[in-house]
Amino acid sequence: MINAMAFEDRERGGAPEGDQLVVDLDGYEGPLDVLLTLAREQKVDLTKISILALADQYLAFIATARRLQLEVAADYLVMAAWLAYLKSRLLLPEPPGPDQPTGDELAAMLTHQLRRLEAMRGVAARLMALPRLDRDVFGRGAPEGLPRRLVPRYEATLLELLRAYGELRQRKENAVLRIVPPELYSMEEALERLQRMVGRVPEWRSLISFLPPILGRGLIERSAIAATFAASLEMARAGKLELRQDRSFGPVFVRSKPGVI
Amino acid sequence: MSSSDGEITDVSGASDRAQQLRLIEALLFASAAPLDAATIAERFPDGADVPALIAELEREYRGRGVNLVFVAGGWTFRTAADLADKLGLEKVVPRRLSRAGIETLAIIAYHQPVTRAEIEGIRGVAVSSGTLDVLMETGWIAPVGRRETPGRPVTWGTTDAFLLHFGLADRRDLPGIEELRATGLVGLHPLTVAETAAQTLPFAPAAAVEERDRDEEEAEDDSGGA
Amino acid sequence: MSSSDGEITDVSGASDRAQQLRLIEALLFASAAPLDAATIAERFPDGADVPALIAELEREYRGRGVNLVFVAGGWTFRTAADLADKLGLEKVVPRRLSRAGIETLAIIAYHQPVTRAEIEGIRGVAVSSGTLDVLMETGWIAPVGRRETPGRPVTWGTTDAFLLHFGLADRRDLPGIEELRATGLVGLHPLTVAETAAQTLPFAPAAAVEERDRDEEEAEDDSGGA
Repeated sequence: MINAMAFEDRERGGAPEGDQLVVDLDGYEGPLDVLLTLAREQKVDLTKISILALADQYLAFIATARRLQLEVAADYLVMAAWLAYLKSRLLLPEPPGPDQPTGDELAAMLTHQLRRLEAMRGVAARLMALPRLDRDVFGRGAPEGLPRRLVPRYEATLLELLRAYGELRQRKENAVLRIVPPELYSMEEALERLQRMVGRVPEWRSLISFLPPILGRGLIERSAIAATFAASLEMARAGKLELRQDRSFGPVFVRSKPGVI
Repeated sequence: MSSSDGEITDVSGASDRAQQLRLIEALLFASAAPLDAATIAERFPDGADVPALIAELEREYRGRGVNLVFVAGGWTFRTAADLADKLGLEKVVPRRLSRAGIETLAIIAYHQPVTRAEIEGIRGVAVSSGTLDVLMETGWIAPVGRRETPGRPVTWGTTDAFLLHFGLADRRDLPGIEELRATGLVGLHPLTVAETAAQTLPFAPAAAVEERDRDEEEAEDDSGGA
Repeated sequence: MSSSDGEITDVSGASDRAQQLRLIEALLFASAAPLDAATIAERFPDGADVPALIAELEREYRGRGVNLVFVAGGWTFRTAADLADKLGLEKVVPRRLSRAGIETLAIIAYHQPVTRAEIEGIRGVAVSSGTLDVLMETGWIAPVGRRETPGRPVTWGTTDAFLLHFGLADRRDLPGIEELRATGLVGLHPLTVAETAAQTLPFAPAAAVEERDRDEEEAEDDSGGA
């Protein structure tokens, strides 16, 4: 069925004429192609074509082919039969019944088919006429190409960084055995503290004022008071301090022993 | 092209732009495939106006032996089309397509995605599987999906290789497609038209229908296996 | 196909020459291998001065993103050498730092300038050179000097890229260990009751105080040096 030469011929020289049509049935791409070729012979816009005349031409074409004993493929005959039917629909009054398309509608459909096929042939020719790569236009013969480099982008958040450092420090701390110092203020500490102050207290001052600056922590404060009191007694016994208490449970006062300075 | 910015080493505003142009030029020359503006823009983190730079480059190369063209969704350099005959560089002798092949290619290009039955409806004749095979071999068409109708037939469309070969920007860049759309010869309801035609017009004879069904099964096997 | 004189002869001298330049340009562009003047001259049966045309083309492309160069016995277009390293498409692959990496980075950030031996002392395990290499690759650390001790070991510190990445204005903005504790990033030691008290009482464990003081001093030293 495919006959490239016939196509090329027609592309160059337009449609083949008369007898050539009849004998060269194999040059056609099916009945629609024949119809289109015949339609072109009416030399009018396809939208204005006479479908009746076209049907007649086609039927005559097939009749000639058969008379010449050419083998006519079944689809050409089916088209002939359908065109004969279309012709009758166009010529006779429309039978009632909404389901069937009218003869005019069938004709319009055929016209659309022909126009579309013709349009496709037109754009096919335009498509093939485009400058083609490696035939009409050329890309760069030796493109260097664009190498793809994989660039790692490291991701870490500040939170991760801080957490890592925190865990590191914690790990280190956990690894060191640390003996927690006793929470009580020791006698030794109180003694040391008082001894540093000896000689600088000419006037009587409350023993409480010699306590280290302790906030809250009742137990520690009480241990400090006890330790400092015991230390003051120890230092009074050593002759370095004087103690005075005016009444029972009253505040204890302390001063440097005169002459010790 | 008349300007020869020989010494583009310092980065004052003007030569900065010249340097950007140089880089785009080099990129497009070096790349084997067309590059779109977005890909090019990746090289300019500081946000150069890549489309404007490309447009400038395109202007500079207009009328030269090599032109900057937009093909298959990207920019690429091509020898000027008018030099085709003088270059005599035919690298690939493209397989000569039959008339059926050319028409089928055009129908696929203009009506994609399109089923084989629809192609036959338009051409009024059966499409031999050989025709589709040859077109597949060119790499210009490929199965692109299935029509959600009974039988779920394979639909065909064109490829990037098709766009590259014919120098088309994209599938809407086909010659004459707008007129065809406007006149209803392409687009709108190709399916409806084809189906209506199949019901009312004798374009698909019984024998052809059988052959088509068989071929389509084969095509389906192919696409399924690919 | 090869002959082009038919079209060239009837144009004016100037555009004749321009046309010859276009053709040479296209030929050199499309050719897969460098072309010598003789091969090009074969396209000009009327005897154009091909070497002069090539020289003109070479001048026109000087300083552009693409140059016409003479290599391997022929002329060919090449992307400009100075742009070579900018042509590669960089594909960014996100990668996470290893545990060792992030810890080492943290130590460098907090203790800089710090030697590798000191990092190992703090981590309690050896620091592989791979870890430092990866950190160098991130651009977040750099050698900042040498410790004036035997062997003069390299000291490490963080970079501006580090500050940028982690959104810090200054290295001193890193929260101190006590702040980390306050936010729960450092868990409370089971025996830290006394330590907490150490903030207010003069009973603090001497060791802890000393360590903290040293850290703070170092941080101050660094920022002073930066």
